[in-house]
Amino acid sequence: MVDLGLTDAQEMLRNNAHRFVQDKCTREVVREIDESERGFSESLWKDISEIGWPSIVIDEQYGGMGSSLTDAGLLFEEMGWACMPSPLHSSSVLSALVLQQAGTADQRQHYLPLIADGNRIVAFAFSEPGYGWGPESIHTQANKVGDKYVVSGTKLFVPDAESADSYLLVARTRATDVSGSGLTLFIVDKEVPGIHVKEVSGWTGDKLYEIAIEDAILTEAQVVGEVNRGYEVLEPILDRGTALLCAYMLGGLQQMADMSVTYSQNRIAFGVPISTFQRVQDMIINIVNDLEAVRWTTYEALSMIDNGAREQDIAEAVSMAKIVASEGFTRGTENAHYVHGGVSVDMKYGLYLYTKKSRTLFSYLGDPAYHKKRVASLMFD
Amino acid sequence: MVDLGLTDAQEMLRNNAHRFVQDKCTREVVREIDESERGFSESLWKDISEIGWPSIVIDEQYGGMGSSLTDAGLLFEEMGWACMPSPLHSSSVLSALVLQQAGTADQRQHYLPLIADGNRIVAFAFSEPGYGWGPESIHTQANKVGDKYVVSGTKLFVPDAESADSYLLVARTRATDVSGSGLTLFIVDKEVPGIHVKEVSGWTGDKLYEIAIEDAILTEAQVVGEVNRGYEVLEPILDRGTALLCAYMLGGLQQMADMSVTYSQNRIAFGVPISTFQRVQDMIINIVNDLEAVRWTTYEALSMIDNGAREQDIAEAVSMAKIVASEGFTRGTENAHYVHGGVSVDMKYGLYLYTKKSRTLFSYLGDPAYHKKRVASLMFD
Amino acid sequence: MDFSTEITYSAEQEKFRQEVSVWLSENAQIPAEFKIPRETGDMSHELYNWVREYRKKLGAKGWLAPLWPSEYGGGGLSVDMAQVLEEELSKRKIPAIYDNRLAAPAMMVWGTEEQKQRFLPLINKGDVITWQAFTEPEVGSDAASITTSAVRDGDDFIINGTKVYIGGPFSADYIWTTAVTDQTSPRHRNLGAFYVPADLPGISFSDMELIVNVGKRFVYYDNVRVPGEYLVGGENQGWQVAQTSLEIEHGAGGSIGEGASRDGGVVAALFDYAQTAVDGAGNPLIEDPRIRDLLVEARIETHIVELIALRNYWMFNNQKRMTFHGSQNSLLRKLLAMKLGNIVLEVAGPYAMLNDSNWAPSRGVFESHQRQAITAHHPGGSSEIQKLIMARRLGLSRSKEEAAPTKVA
Amino acid sequence: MDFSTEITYSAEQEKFRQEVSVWLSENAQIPAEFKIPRETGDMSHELYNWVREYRKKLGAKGWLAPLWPSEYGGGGLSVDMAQVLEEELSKRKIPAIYDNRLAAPAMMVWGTEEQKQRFLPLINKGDVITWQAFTEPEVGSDAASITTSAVRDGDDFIINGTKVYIGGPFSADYIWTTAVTDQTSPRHRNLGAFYVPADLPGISFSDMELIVNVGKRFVYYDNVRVPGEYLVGGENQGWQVAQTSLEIEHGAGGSIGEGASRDGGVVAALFDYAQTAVDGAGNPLIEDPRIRDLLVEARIETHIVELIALRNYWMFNNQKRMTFHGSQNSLLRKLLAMKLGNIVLEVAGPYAMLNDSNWAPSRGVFESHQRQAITAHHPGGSSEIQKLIMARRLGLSRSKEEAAPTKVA
Repeated sequence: MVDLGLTDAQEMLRNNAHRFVQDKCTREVVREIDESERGFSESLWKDISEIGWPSIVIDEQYGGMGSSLTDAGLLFEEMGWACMPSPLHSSSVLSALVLQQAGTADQRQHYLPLIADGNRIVAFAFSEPGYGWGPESIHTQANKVGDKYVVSGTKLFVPDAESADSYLLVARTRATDVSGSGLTLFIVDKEVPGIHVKEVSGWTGDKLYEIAIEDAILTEAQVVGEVNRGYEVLEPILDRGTALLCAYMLGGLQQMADMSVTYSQNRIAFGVPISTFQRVQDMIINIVNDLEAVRWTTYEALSMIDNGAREQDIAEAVSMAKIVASEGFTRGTENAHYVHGGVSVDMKYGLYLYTKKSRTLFSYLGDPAYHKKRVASLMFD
Repeated sequence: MVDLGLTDAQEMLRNNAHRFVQDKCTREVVREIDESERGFSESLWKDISEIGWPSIVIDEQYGGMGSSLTDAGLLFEEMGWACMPSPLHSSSVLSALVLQQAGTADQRQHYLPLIADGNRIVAFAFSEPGYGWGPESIHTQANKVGDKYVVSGTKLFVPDAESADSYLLVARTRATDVSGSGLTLFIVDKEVPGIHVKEVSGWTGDKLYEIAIEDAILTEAQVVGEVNRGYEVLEPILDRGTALLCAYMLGGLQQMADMSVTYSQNRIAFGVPISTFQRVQDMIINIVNDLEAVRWTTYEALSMIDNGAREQDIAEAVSMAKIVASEGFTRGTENAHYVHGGVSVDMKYGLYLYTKKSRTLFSYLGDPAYHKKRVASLMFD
Repeated sequence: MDFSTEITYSAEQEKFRQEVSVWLSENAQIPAEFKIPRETGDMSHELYNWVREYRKKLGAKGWLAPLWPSEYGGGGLSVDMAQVLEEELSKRKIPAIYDNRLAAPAMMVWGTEEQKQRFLPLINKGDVITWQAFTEPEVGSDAASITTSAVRDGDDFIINGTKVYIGGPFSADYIWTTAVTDQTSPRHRNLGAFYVPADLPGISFSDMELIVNVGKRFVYYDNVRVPGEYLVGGENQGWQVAQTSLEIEHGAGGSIGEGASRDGGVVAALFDYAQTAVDGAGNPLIEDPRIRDLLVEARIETHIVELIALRNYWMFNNQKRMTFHGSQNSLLRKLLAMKLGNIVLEVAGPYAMLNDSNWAPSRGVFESHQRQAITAHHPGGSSEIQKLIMARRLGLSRSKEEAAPTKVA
Repeated sequence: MDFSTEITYSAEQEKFRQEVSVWLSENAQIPAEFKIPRETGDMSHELYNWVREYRKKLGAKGWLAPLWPSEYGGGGLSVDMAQVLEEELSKRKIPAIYDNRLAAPAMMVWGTEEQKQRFLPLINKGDVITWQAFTEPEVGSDAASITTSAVRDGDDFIINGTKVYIGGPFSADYIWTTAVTDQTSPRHRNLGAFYVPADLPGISFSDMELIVNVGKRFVYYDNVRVPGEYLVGGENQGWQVAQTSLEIEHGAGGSIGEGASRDGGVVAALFDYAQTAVDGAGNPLIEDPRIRDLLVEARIETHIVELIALRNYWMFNNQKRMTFHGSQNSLLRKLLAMKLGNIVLEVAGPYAMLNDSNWAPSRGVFESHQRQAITAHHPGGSSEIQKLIMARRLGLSRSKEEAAPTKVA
C-alpha cells in the first residue's frame, strides 16, 4: 500500500548526509576540485570513505552496507545538492554492482572490499566516440588469441579514468546481433600496456577521459561474467545506476530551487524583493514543478527496484525518470540563471558548477532521446 | 534591395478590406454562418463577389484582377482577422490557379470568368482518410476504360464541398513512384452520378466533407493538364495556396493580439487592469512574438513568389512560414484563452471561432511535421 | 517507500468487498432504456433522476462519504475499507452527476455543531445537491473582489447580486456562496459564507452557452432573505471559510491510482489511434519515430500528474504539512490538459476535431477533449491563480500564507 | 515588398567597392605572427594594438561610422555606399575589439554642439575606446536605482560609487556612465550622464571571473573630480540620455543579412556536425528524423530572428515609428541563444561541451556557445527587462512610454 514517507533511519541518514556535505563539500571546495588537475580530491574521498559511502550498495559479506537503493538515493541526493565531484557513482555503483553480480568468487573477494573501503577506484569504461548506451554502440574489439584477449578500440567520455586504479571495460567479442549480446566485460588494472588515458577538455561537469586501447593483452581471469553475454548483466545494472544518477540530479535541482528562492527573497529591485515579481515567481515555480516531477519519478523508480518489481517495469520507470531528470535539471539551471541575473555567471558564485554538471549528466547513461526510444519499445513493441 | 513597406495602393487595399470585414463580417455574422447548415453565407459571398475578391489572383484576360500574391495576402489577412468563412481560398485560389496554369483553353474560358465573378465555386478535393499532402497520400483511383475514366475512392476533410458547384479532383492514374507523378487532375461538375457528399461533423474551423466516389465516369475533357503529371502542376500551386493560408492565419493571430490587449486593458482585477500583471503581459508578449514571426515569414514567402525566386527557395520559405503559422496561431489562441479567463469559452464572446479555426488550419495543407520533413529534404538531401 | 497502489487485501477487506459487490449488483444496474450520454451535460432528466436515487441509497449506507464520521452522515470507514469500496464503485460505470460537496469540509472546520448536525448528513447522504457560487461576472479569479451584498436585517440577511457558477444540468437544493457582509472592512475581512437554500424567493437562474455543456449559469439574488442560521463561520469569516473549500478544490486531497489526470480517456484513445491508424503512404503511425516520441511524452506528462496526485493523497491522509502542493496539483493538471490537446492534434491531425459517427476515433474523445481542456482551464482557479497561490506558499510574495485548514476529523 | 538583401550594384557602387578593396588590401592584412584567438577575451596585447591602429586608419577615412555626417567624424556615405563598405569589410576577418559606441547617438541627441564637435569625432574616428558602465553590483536590471553619486562642486562634479560593466580585454579612454546628481528628486529625474575620461585620478578597476572571458569588471569612483563639460544632457536628464543608448543597444537599429542572430557560427557548426557524425550504431545522424526536426527548428528560429532584425533595420532606416520593436529583437535573440544551446546539446550530446583539440567539433564552437548563451542573457538588459519594456510599449503597463529618441541626423 502507498507509503511515500521515509523511515526514521532514512531521515537520520539523510540529515547526516546533509550535514556532512554542508560541512565538507562547500561551493568553494567543489570549485577547487573542479579546477584541480584530476577533478578529484584525495581528502574528500578519504572523508566519505571513512563514513562508509563507497560501500553503500555493496553486500555486507564484502564489507559493504548492503543498503537499499532508496537509502543510497538519499546519499546521492545530498551529493547532488552539493554538486560533489567523486568517483563514487562509477566505482561503487556501476563497477561494484557488475563485479558483485557477475564476478568470479576471486574477483569479488579481491575487489569489492577494496572498493567498499574506498581503497580502490574502478572507472566504468563503456561509451565510445559514436556515443550511445545500447550494445550496438560498442565497437572496441576483444579478439581471442590463444587463451588471451587482444583488445583495441577507443573509450570516450569516461569519467574518473585518471583517478581510477582499475577499469571495468566493455568490449565486443562477437559481431552485433539483434539480441544485443556479443559484449564481454573485463576488469583491468591500470598498469596494462597498450592502454593510454588522456583528458578530453571541455566545459564538462566531471572531468572526462579518452581511453585509447591498442593491442592490450587481457587474460581470461579478467573476464567478468560470461563471454558474449555482457549486456545482459549490464542492462539491469545500468538501470540501477541511472536511478541513482537521477537522485543526484534531483539533489542538484533542489539546490537550484533553494538558491533561487533565497536569492530572490533577498535581492531588491525597484524597491522590493525580486521574488514579488510574477516573472521571477514563474521561473521559480517552473523549477519547483520540475523538481517535484524529478523527485517522484526518481523515488518511484528506486522504490520499484527495492520492492522487486518486474525488470521490464523497472526499465520503464527508470527511463522515464531519466528523461524527466535530464530535462528538468537542465531547465532548472537555466531558470536559476534567469532568477539570478548577472551574478549567475560569476564563477565565485558557483552556479555554473550545476549548469555544466546538468549538461554533462543530460547525456550520461542515455539522453532523453535514447530513453524515449526505450520507453516506446517497452510500451508498443 | 530591402523594402518591407506597402505601396500606397496596398495600404488602400488593406484599409478597404479592413473596413469591409468590420462592417459586413462581424463576430455575430461569423457565428451565424458557423452554425448554419452549410457553413456558407450566400449574402456575404455576394458582397465579396461584388467587390471582386474571388477574382484577385485570376488573370485579367479571364476577368480577374491579376494581382500579386502579396496583394492577395493583404485580403486574406483581413479575412483571417475577421475569421471569415468562405470558399474563396479553395475556389478562387487553389482550384482557379490549377485551371489557369494547366487547364485547356476551353476549361479556362469556361470556368475562370465564372469563378472570378463568384458565380461558380470549385471545391479543392485532395485529401483522403490517410491524411497527408504529398502525392503518396492519394489513393483514389481513376482507371482508363476506353476513352473514359472510372473513378473510385474517398476524399476526406474537403472544405466547401456542399456549397461548391464543381470539384477539382486529384486522383491516381498510375502507381506511386519516387518522382511523385502518377496523379491526374480532373474538373468535375456536381451532378456526376457516383459522387456523394456528406458532412463530417466535428468542432472544425470550416465545415468539412467526405466525398465518396464510386465508379464515377469522367471524360477526357475533364482532365486538367497532362495525365500522370498532376503533382508537378500542383506542388507550386499548393505553395502559393499555403502562403495565402498563412496570411489568413496571420490575420487571425493579429485578432488574438488585438482582443487580448483590449480585454486586458479593460478588465479589472485586484483593483487594477489585468494588463499590469506580468503573467498576463507575458501571455500577450508571447502572442506578439508569434505574431511577428508569422508576419515576416509569411510576407517573405509571398514576396519571394511575387519576385520570381527559384521554386526550391519558394518551397522552403513557404514550408517555414506554414510551420510558424500553424504553431503560432494555435498557441496564440491558447494564450488568448488564458488572458480572457472564463469569458473565453462563452460562445457569445466568439473567441472559440478562432480556436477551432486554428486547430483545423494547423493541419490543412500540411501540418508542421509534414513541412519540417519537406524543409529538411530541401536543406540536406 | 512504496508506490504500489496494489494491495494485499485482508480477509476483512475481502469480506467487505463481497458485501459491497452484492449490494451493487442489486442497486447499481442502470435500466437498459437509458442512453448513456457522451458528455455529462447531455444527460437525460430520467437518467439524472435515477442516478440521484441511486446516490441516496449509497448515502443511506454511508458510502457516499465513506471516510466521514457516521454522526455526520458518513460511513465511518477506515482508509482500507474505503479503498475497497472505491474499487468496487469504479467497476460500475454509473455516470457522475454534478454535486459540489466542497461546502462539507468547510462546514466541518467552520460551522457550529448545530450546523454540522443539520447540514452535513444532508450533503453526505446525497439528500441534497449543492452548487458552489463564489465568483461573479466581473470578478473572475479575484474572488475577494465580489460585490454581492448580504445586509443584516434582524436575524436574517438580505442578499443582492449576481453570481456565476458551474453546475449540473438540472437544479440544486443549496447554493454555497459568498457575499459582502461588511462594506467598510478591508478585503478578506468583509465576507460571509452562506449555505443558501436554492428555493428561497428572489433566486433565479439563467444559462450561459459555453463550448462545453458544463452547465455554467448566472444566479441572480434579488432581495433574497436568508435566515442567519445559514451563515457559516460568522459574519466576517467568509473569505477564510471559502479558502477551505478552495484548498480542497485545488487538489490538496490528491487522488490514488491512474486517472488522476482526469483526462477523460484521451491518452488511452491516443495510444489506440496511433497503434491502428496509418499515414498517407499507408505506414502505421506507430512506426514513426516522431509519433513514438509524442506518445511517450503524453505518457510521462500524465504519469507525473498521477504521481503528484498520489503525493497529495498520501500527504493529506497522513496529516503532512501541505503548502504549495494543492495548487501545484491543480496547475499541473490544467497544463497537462492543454499539452495533451496539442499532442493529440499533432498525432491525429484533423481527426482530433471530429465527433462524426463514422470517422471520429474513439467515439469523439479527442474532439471532446479539445474543448474540455480549454474549458477546464478556468474553473476552480485558473492556472494563473494556482501560480499566485504557489508563489505565496513558497514564500515569494509580499503576503505570506499557509494552506487553509482542511482537516475534518 | 522585397526581402532580398542582394543588390544590383550601380557603377558608382562598384567603383567605390574597388576603392575600398584596394585600400583594404593594403591596410587590412594581419601580420602572420599574430595568433587569432578563439574568443575575443583571449586576444594578445600585440594583436589588440594592431587592430586599434587599423581602426584609426579606417576612422581617418570615415569608414568606422560611414553613415554619420563627416563633420562629426563620420563618412557621410549613403546607405548604398555604406552597404558596399560593409560587404568588403566583412570579407576580411579582422577580429572585433570591444568599443561601446553607444555614447555617440546619445551625444548626438542630447549633447551641446560643443560636445558633439569635440567628442563625436574622437569616437567615430576610433581615436578613443569607450566602455559603458550604467549598472552597479546591487542594481542589475533596475538601472534607475543606482547609488553612484555626482555632487556638484563649482563647475565640477565629485563622483563616488562602484559600477559594473563589460568591456574589452585591455583599457578604455572614456567611461560612459550615470550617477545621481540630485538626491532629492524622484526616480528618472535625478540622474546625470557623464562621458568620463578614464584616466582621471580616483578611478580604479578590478576584474570579475566569469564563465566567459568577456572582460566584466568593477569600476570604482573614489572622489573623482569630473569637470562639468563631461556632463551630457544636463543635470537631471541622465535617465533620458541613457535610454537613447539603451534603445540602440536593445536592437532598435536591427541588422541586415544573415548573422543577425549573432550565434557565433553555432548553427553552421551544428549542420556540419549532423551531416558528418554517426550514432553509436554507425548510422549518419542526418538520417535520424528527430535530428532532422531539430535542425529545421534551429534554422527556423534563427531565420525568425534574422527577419526581426531585418524589420528593425528597415524601420530604423526608414524613420518608421518604433515601439516594442527594439526590445523584441533583443528578447528573441537572447531566447534563441538558449534554444540553440539546448538543440546543440540534444544533437551533439557530450560533444556539445568540448573544446578539446582532438575531439571538439568545429574547434569548440559548441562549447563556447554553451557558455556564451548564458552569459549573453543579462548584459544590455535581461530578457525580463526586454519583456518589461515590450509590455510598456504595447500599452499594458501602468507607465506608458514611447521609444527613446535615436535619430542622429
